[in-house]
Amino acid sequence: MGNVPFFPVQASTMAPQVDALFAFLMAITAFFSLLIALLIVVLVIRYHHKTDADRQGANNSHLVLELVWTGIPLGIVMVVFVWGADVFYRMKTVPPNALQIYVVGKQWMWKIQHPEGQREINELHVPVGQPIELTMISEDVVHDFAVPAFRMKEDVLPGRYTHQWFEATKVGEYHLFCDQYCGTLHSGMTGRVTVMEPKDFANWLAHWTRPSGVMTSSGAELFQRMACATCHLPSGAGRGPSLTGLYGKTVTLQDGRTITADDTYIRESILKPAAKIVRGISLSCHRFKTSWMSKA
Amino acid sequence: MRISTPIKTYLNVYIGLLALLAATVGAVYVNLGPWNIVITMAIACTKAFLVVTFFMHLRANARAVWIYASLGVIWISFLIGGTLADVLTR
Amino acid sequence: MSDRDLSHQFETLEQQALASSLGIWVFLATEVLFFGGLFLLYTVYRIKYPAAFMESSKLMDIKLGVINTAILLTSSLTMALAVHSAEEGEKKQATLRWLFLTMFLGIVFLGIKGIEYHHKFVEHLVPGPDFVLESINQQQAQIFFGLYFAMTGLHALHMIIGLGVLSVMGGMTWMGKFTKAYSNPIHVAGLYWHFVDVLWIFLFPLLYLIGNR
Amino acid sequence: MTTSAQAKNYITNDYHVWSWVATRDHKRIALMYLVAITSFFFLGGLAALAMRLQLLTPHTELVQAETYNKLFTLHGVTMVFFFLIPGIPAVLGNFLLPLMLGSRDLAFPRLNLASFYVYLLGASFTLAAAVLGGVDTGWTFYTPYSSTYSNTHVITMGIGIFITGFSSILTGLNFIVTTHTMRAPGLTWFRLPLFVWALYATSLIIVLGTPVIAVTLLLLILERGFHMGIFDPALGGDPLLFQHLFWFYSHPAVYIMVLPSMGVVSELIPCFARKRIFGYNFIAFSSLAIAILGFFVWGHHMFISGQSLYAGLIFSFLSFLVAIPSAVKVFNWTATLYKGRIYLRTPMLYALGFIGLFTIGGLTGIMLACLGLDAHVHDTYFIIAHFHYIMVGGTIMAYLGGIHFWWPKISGKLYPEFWGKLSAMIVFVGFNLTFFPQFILGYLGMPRRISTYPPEFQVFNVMSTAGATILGVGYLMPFIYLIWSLRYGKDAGPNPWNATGLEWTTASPPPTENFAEVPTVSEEAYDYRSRPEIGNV
Repeated sequence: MGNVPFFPVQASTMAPQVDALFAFLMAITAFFSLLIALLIVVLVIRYHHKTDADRQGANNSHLVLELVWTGIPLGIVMVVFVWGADVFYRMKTVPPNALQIYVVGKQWMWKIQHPEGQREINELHVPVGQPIELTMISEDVVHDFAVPAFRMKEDVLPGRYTHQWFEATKVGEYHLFCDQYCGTLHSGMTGRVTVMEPKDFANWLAHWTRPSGVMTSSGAELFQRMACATCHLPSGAGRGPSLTGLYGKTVTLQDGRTITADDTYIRESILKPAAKIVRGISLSCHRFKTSWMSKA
Repeated sequence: MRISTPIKTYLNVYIGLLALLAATVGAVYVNLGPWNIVITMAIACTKAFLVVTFFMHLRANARAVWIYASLGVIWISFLIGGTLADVLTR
Repeated sequence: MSDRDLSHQFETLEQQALASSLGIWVFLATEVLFFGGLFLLYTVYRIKYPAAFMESSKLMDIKLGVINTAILLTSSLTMALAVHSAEEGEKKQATLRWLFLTMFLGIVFLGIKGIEYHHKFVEHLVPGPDFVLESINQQQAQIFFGLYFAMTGLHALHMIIGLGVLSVMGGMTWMGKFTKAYSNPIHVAGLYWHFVDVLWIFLFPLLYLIGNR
Repeated sequence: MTTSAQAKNYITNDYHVWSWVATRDHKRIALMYLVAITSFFFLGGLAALAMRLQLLTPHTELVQAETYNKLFTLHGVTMVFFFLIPGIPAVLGNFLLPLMLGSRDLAFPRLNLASFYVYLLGASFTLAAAVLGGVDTGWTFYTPYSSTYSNTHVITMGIGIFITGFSSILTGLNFIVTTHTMRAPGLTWFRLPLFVWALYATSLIIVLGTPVIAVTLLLLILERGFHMGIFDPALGGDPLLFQHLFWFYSHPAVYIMVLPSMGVVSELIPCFARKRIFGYNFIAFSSLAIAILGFFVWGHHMFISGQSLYAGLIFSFLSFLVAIPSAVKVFNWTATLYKGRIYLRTPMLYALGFIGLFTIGGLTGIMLACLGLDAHVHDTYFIIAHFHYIMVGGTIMAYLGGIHFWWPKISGKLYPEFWGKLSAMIVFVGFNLTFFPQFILGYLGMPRRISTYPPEFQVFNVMSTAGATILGVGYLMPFIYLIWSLRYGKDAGPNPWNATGLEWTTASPPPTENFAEVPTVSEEAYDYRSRPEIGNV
């Protein structure tokens, strides 16, 4: 029974932070559970009806005592709240130098694509010591990309991108689970995250047999092939708005609202061009009725 | 709770309700920008107030009745408020 | 105090009257929250898709909407008068007259609602595979119409239940159950009917009046 | 006349079938609920046992993945909607509320009967869905899986739960009105037994929360039927709105399950410590505080669901607040033991077990309210362990404690004390063996709702399955000896525990009208010390 784990491996920068929080909460839980258990045992023994303990002068209420045992837990949970929120905030704040990797969840597999075009299924190879941002979307139902060794998880939603990031600290292979129930073979929607030394990772990338094209250049190729470029001229003089440098900017819509051109907005505009039309553009792009992107 | 209201009060309230209906429909044909929805909902609340006060006699009831009558509305605001806290800040 | 009006579990008629008032108001609070879920969805999608909601709202038949609102407000008046008549111990014919008028107005309301539903059906505005709307973003408009049918459909269901309740009240009035001392059932039925009216008071502007015409 | 009218009780009053089917007596309705709810408890328990057997090894082929998914859905739906939520209120609450208030019945006896038949109607839809082939969405029915992708009987089961919701609403409404209007003369709010306070707070949640789940399931059914798009992102909808609506009810529903059990414990402890409960007002108001605060915290089920960070912060903060009134109760119960005269009878063993397990359940709940930690353990066995500590360790312990405590009142018979104590201890041991290893599994990262798992998780799963077997035995024992006691048990007499409370002033089993004349109350609740005539257990 030597290899039965009691505690998960710490393999990311977040893992020790989550575990520290856990240790603190475990201490509190153990302390109060044992305190209550001990009190019950001691009081039951001492005041068992067969003993002749002194039972005079028992109070029915005690305001100070009530305030104390309202106040102390309140103080403790406020500490826990602030600490937990701080850790969570760090989990949600992606470092600027993070490497982008794209995840598509579908019943019942994980499809992963690296920026240089390498694709994997139910496998994720990453270099150690490098922050990685996962941009995730689902093709069907809600999934959840969870790697316990990294102490991270986030639901993968259909119709909207969600993100999470990690920085692996330990070379090795780790479980990847789908943590949100997603149908018949939910149990089988598992995979493996392989953390490698940077040079091994570079090798792995280079030895990729048939890269399907760097993501940006295949995007550019599609932009030409699907004739997007005929309307969306870089100068803005075309029938469609210029898309140059659009990502991350704020655009004004027809109804006067402003919106940030993020992943979700751009994806929506490709799939459903009429959903949010930029001010000054009269017609909508009828190019794509079907969601070709999800097939890509 | 029993309360004796003169018939005349019922009729006056009814006329008031019809007048408010006319006002709210009329407002649709005037473009006031974002104020349209404010006016429309203000009129709806006034109409509801009239019905609840004069037709349903809420004010004549015991305190417990009052509390429960308001709980429904307050709880809806929790539901909508809590959800909007997420939806509006994504 | 007459014993036939007092259920065995109560001590006094006042206690019984308080119980029935509190009971119906608690029930109305649950009704408010039942519709609350729909109001939440409406609010969120109205914020998300303002243009589609305003444009879809313009496809509502405002004339029929106004007529129906007026009918329902009138039915509230007649209901109030029916309860008034029963509570004052007036002749049962007077109470019955107001009750029938209320029910008649309720049925007219449902008839007009039916006509509107029929129009929407003919115009392919019922959500589902047949939903067709070229001029507005189709999916967003479909959500509006989905909510329209869910809200007005549930409201109509409440009206139908209300008509059933009022028929029972008619029967009880006819049998002379209500006296100056005891009129709880019709009082409760009246509160329910007014509540259905109040619901419509909110549904009407939210569905018919949000787009400038 | 062979028997005098006085000797007739609510059971012997009339033996015709119709006198049960059409009864308006709250005590008979409670008994009918007891039978129905016990059936659902064993059905849900069998599903759980099948799941635990499947999980005995990493790749057992006892059932297929599809069947496993249907099993945990069946387990969740029956246990939550048909056992835990109606459990204590509809059985013990129905039986005891009028007795504790000194009234002849609930305010609306016919509604009470209606609520039972509505429950049966909903139950038959749910069972039909299970028999026709089952549902594989989990009891949470998340969209778009439930609305678009699942090809099981979601609509039928949705209708079943929708209908059952109205049964709860009718019960809650009845309890609220009864508590407001039917208290005996002198029985002021602060003389009420704390079980009544707990039932009142529970009813408040039922009345304000249940309609929201009803409309949510209705919309799910419409969405599945017509594809309106309200919850389906492929049609422009937002699946998170379903989760918001679902948890707006289903989180407070946890308090529907646990508040009444806190009420039961607040009755048991003073009786078997022969002492007025410590901090009556704080326990009473903490019930209301839990009922109200419980509505502000639903978003903690959605920390990693794609909910905004801002909403996560708000919901986390509010979730911590709801922990406080629960902690206050635990401290007050413990303090009640101080200087008591303690009798370790079966109900007391259950009550003390409840405090211990509820404390662990509550404290692990704090871990889940904590954003940074929840991001790791959410949707793992950690959650499973946590809520089973609350619902099984908490609610079922208190339910069994309550059933044992009031069984002499309900049946007029005493159960065998030795077997009672033994079963209480077996349940406690079996429970901890089943669910404690699941905390470890959860922190290791084992996801919930899976039928196969990596081999290194096996040891803890075997422990859990072994525990479940012991737990099953522990639950079967009371079932057997309580039925046995109906025939062979000793007569209980009106007040076998020498307890305070109006329910003990009338015969056991009580007559149909409960009290020969309306009692008048002039004492505080649990006034064991200042009334020496009460005597000992």
